[in-house]
Amino acid sequence: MILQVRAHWRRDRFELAVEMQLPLEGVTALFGRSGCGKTSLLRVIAGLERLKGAEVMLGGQVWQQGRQFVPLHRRRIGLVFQEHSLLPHLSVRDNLLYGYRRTPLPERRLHLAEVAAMLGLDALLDRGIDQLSGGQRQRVSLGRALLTSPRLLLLDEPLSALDTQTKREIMPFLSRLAVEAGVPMIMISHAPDEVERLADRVVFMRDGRIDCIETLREALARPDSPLFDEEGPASVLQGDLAPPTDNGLHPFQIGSERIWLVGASGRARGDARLRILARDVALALDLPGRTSVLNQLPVSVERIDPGPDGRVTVACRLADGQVLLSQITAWSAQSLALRPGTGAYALIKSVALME
Amino acid sequence: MILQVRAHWRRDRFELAVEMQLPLEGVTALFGRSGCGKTSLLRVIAGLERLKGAEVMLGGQVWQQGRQFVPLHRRRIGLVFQEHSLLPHLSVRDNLLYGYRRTPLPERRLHLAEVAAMLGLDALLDRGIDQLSGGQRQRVSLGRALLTSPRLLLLDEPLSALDTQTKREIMPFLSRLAVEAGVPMIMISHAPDEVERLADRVVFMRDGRIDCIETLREALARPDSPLFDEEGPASVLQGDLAPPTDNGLHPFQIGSERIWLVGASGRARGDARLRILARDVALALDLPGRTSVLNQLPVSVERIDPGPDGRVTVACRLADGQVLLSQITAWSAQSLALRPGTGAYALIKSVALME
Amino acid sequence: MLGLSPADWQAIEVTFKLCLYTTLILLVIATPLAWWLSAKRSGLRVAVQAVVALPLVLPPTVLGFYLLVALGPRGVVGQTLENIGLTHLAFSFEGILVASVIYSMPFAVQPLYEAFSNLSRRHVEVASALGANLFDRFFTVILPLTRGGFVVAATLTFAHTLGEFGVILMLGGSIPGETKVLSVLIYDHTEAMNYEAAHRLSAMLLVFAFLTLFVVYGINRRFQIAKL
Amino acid sequence: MLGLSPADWQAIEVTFKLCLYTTLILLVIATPLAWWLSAKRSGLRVAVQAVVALPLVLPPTVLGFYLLVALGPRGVVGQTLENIGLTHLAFSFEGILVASVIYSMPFAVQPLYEAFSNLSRRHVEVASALGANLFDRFFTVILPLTRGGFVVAATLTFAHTLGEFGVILMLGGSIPGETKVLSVLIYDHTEAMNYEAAHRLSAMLLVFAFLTLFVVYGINRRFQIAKL
Amino acid sequence: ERFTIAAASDLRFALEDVIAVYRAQYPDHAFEVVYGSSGKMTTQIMNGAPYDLFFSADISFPERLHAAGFSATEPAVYAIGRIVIWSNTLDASGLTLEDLADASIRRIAIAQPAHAPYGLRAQEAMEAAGVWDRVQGKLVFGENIAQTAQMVESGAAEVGIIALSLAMFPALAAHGYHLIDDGLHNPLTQGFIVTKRGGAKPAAMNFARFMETDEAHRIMEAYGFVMPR
Ligand SMILES: Nc1ncnc2c1ncn2[C@@H]1O[C@H](COP(=O)(O)OP(=O)(O)OP(=O)(O)O)[C@@H](O)[C@H]1O
Ligand SMILES: Nc1ncnc2c1ncn2[C@@H]1O[C@H](COP(=O)(O)OP(=O)(O)OP(=O)(O)O)[C@@H](O)[C@H]1O
Ligand SMILES: [Mg+2]
Ligand SMILES: [Mg+2]
Repeated sequence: MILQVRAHWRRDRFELAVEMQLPLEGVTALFGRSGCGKTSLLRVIAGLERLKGAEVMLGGQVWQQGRQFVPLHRRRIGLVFQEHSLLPHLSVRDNLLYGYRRTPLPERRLHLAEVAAMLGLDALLDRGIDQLSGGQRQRVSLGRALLTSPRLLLLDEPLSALDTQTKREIMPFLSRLAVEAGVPMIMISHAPDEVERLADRVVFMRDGRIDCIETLREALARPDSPLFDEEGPASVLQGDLAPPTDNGLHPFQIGSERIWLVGASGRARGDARLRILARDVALALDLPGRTSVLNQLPVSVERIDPGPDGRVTVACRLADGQVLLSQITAWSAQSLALRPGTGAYALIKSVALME
Repeated sequence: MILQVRAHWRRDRFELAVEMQLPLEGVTALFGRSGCGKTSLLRVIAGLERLKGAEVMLGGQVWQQGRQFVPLHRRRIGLVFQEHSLLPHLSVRDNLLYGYRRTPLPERRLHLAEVAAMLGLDALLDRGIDQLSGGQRQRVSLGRALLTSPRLLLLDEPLSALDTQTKREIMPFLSRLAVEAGVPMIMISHAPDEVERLADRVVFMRDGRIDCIETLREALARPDSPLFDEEGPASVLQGDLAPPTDNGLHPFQIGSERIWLVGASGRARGDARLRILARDVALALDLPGRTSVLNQLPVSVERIDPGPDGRVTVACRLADGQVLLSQITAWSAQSLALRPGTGAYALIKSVALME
Repeated sequence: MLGLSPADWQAIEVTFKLCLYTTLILLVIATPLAWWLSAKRSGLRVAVQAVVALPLVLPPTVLGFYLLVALGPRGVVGQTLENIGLTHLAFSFEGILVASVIYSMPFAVQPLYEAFSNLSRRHVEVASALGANLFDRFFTVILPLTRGGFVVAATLTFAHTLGEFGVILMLGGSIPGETKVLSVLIYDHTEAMNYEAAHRLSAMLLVFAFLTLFVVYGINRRFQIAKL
Repeated sequence: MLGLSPADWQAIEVTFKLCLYTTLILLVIATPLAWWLSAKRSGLRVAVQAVVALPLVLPPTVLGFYLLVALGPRGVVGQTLENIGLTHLAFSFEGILVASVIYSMPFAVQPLYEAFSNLSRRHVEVASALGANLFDRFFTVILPLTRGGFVVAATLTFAHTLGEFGVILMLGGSIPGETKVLSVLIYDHTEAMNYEAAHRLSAMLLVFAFLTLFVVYGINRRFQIAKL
Repeated sequence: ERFTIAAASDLRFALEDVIAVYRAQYPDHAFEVVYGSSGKMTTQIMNGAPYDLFFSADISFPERLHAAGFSATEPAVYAIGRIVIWSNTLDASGLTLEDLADASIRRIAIAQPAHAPYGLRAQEAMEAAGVWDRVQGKLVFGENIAQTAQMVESGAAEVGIIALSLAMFPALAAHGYHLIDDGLHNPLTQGFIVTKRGGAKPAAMNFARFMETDEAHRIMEAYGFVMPR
């Protein structure tokens, strides 16, 4: 499904100017600095701002064009606002059910019991919303949007007030919803870990404009991607996941090479993606001796890009053609005399399987 | 300065029961799951809830005890609420200056210009607060609290709506405020990176009770610490930072051993702390050959704790007695035949200097 | 019963009908009007808002006089009505109803205007996002969130209509069973120095009003909306 | 000037003084009262809230009569005043001022009660945290945030006092320069079928009220508070 | 057929007695009485009020209605009123108009001379007695003669000049009054008409005729009205 948006909006000194065609399968992250216009864009898509000359189309359906305008309540969008927006005169239960009750019976895919359980709200259903903690309120907002069984979810920092553990319980649910129920999501998030774990696609915004739209893979592969502000560059490898062997580790087959994984238990075998932070990849010219570093892949250096703080990012090509990024100090690169074409071993310590 | 709190508060089904003596130097993080009572505790400390029988004392000064009660406006606390709380009838500037104007002249340490610049609010000063983005509003809240030059800062998730880059601009400022101006802070945060970067001490809460109070060092050294939910265990090493040598790297001296650091430019030399994730530390029995891994410290294995997903955490003792944690697969530990007393080399790839 | 004469009961019935209808009609009229007033800032809207309050500044009998002239058989409104085959409004229940509505309008419009002005746009947006159409939003979100304003509007209107007699006396002519309301009756009793009857009716009116208001305010408070 | 006689000007002066003082006094009295009423839910508070509205339900002349009895030399209040060496309040400006205050009380208390009820506790807490004491908080946070309620209270009170004449007529005795207000004057003119004078004064009153309200409402809207 | 009588407030007590007699004689005549100020009722009749007979406190109002074509009969005098000094705190029977200027009397209530006939006559009487200027600061004005009486009754005004018909009403008659010499003021000629509407109703006309009977006159006189010759 394609979302087409064209909008031009002057808000005093701020100007939103967007023209995009966004494939919407799965989760699309909207990423950008504070004040760059993410919330504004979401409001335009939702139809909360009826801008003159704006166009919004989802799939074949026109939401706004010229004098045509489908009001929000008929767009079937699940919307989570950035700031607390529960209806103060309703209990938690009635907040959750407000949209549910207005969803035609055959369209209801999610129900109160499962959503409440998933969000840990079971015990709170009969409370007033002034008796909730900040994080509890955020979960109710999310649950309320989910219970409308929307055609599209627009989430404005829906997990910002939640602790890591709670987030980790909710994120797989959202993933599954996107994949299995086919509900596309556009999610604003400042947390790179959320983006990396959930998103299939990233829309980078800057100063009211779309910088670029990339698949997560592309975004992660780009050494200067804004996503790396936190963790530095990373690469994503495609391969085949097999069940664990005797050593308790999963072999992850990339062409003829193999990477050993931990912590992938319970995952189905088959096609999978690995995310490897460049800073977790060291390079060696000799195979090291007895060491805990299990993964030692032969690579050939392809390009060396300077990075911040006296570091360089080395793009290495694996035997099967995929690219693996390694971040080392400029000094190491120099003392190892690395240059395009140099053969080396990539030493990978920890490896995370992407959800 | 010691903060003493004793309080017992039934809020319907939730019960806060706290009795603690908290040394307040620097930054104290309040850490716990959503709904565990962090905000409630902060409200008690601030005096927003006048509970019967509660006691709050800061340093030698009684804030609440028996019938004695110092109202909030005379406690000189800088308070940042979890949810947006700007005064809607005032401009950004007047919000920022509301507390400043009520601070006696000689007590004013921070001024509008520097705070606005630090928080990136310069261009927004004349706006109404309904013309701000979510993150901008949060920054105004923080700035407003800072401008009262408080004796104590109580921050309820003050950075949750901010992007990484903005956070990274603000956090050093807060650190410096805590250290240089001696303003203690209690900060609620769900982001382990914020806690690790800012906190000197962590108060762990669970279900309305204080689980334990630890220095960050202790918290990070504990392999089962809730802080590690995200990144796994880490160790913090104390040492001496020297200016960069020819290779552009800073030597960080730990006893007779040396760790090379990147990205510490601009830091004063002297005492410093290093934070090293256990998963970034590999172990080898032989010194590896030509490799980009610069830091290869001789250690002796002290203890091996089982971890999740077929991993183990190996506590290693450095020559000067400090403990370094390494996380490797159980299989590696087994094939290297590691046991207490084994001599090995700790291979540390990337190293972050703590702010 | 209660020592009341049939005339008293008749007046009570007229009064009650008048108050009830006035309140209901005013809520129906004032709600869209106040909404419109609060929707945007414009000179016209401010002017209308000011005009709504004007009937209040005239002495009631004088207002009654102008209404009599306008609604009576020789007035613009009255004549128009007669021309289309209806009867003019002077000296009829319908007439004092129209007068009460006009006279109490500011008590309904102002509190509602204020309530609508304070209504958070966010909550209305939320309801839209959750699939509620305009009608649905009004009854399930706007109305509950501005209920306090409606209570103020309704109680002030009701109480004010209960006590008003200047306009009614002039326009209605105190015709028993038609335009003779309790306040006119009490006034008559005091004029006739029939103090005992006046006291009794006044006391009854006060007790009734007190109980009504006590219940309404009590209920309104019981369902106080969470403030955050 | 404007074709007004000295008697007209005298009445205008008294009226203006009465409206101004009534409004000011009521704001001063109603503010703490409404605050107290809105602070907690309790039977007593609901009862007081209902009692405040009661003067409204009596016909004004009847209320005037009761006030005349109470405030006059033989009434409880009047006698007490005389005993402590003051004069009773019947037929004096002070008397009609007291009456106006009592009579218009619900128009001040109800909107303020509503405004205070809707006030977000958070904003008051914020002001405390920023070092503002109670007094300071009231003037720099509570008052600005409930301004709309004050505007409604003040305009309704002012307009209602402007138009009220039943109570004033009875209690005041329409003494020129003392208790003869514009509304009584206009009433006298219409009763004497002196329509031309009544029309002129009414028109003037309406224009004046319109302009005042237009300005007040306009200013109030200009400084509309951000709603989030 | 029902009819409605509009009557001036000062008639209140006397007319009730007249009506009681009338009802006894014509038990099948259904009618109501509405009391109010003469000015107000005149305006109302001009604007379609359903009044069939109008008993005014002053003949000028019926005359005005007649001139404007709202009446079915010529304005007729049905009584002439008298005014008295009345008080319920002092013994008014011993008071004269001159005494009103005395400093011991703080408040004097009269009806508003601008529109109430009794008020105007009170003013004329005081002017004739030469005390008008001296009582200026003490005067308080009632909307009508009944309200004036109430002002005195409440004790807020020591004395009032009210209609004799009121002072003779049993509730007030317990206190004495001083009858003011009718030479000091113009006569309080009270007139009535049958309105256009009432002209078509035989019962209304019948009541008008009844007011001229001796029986009615006797009752009126008992209330202190002087009957026209
Ligand atoms: N007014 C109230 N009445 C009753 N219970 C309340 C009230 N406010 C909060 N609670 C409950 O008290 C508990 C603690 O709330 P608190 O706001 O302190 O949590 P928190 O630790 O700040 O959580 P979060 O991280 O989600 O903000 C929660 O379980 C909440 O449901
Ligand atoms: N009502 C308004 N009038 C004028 N400018 C506004 C208004 N609301 C927001 N802005 C400005 O528009 C810009 C974009 O705001 P928006 O809320 O879309 O940002 P955002 O990307 O969601 O930021 P954040 O991550 O901080 O929430 C900001 O610079 C903000 O200052
Ligand atoms: Mg935003
Ligand atoms: Mg909280």
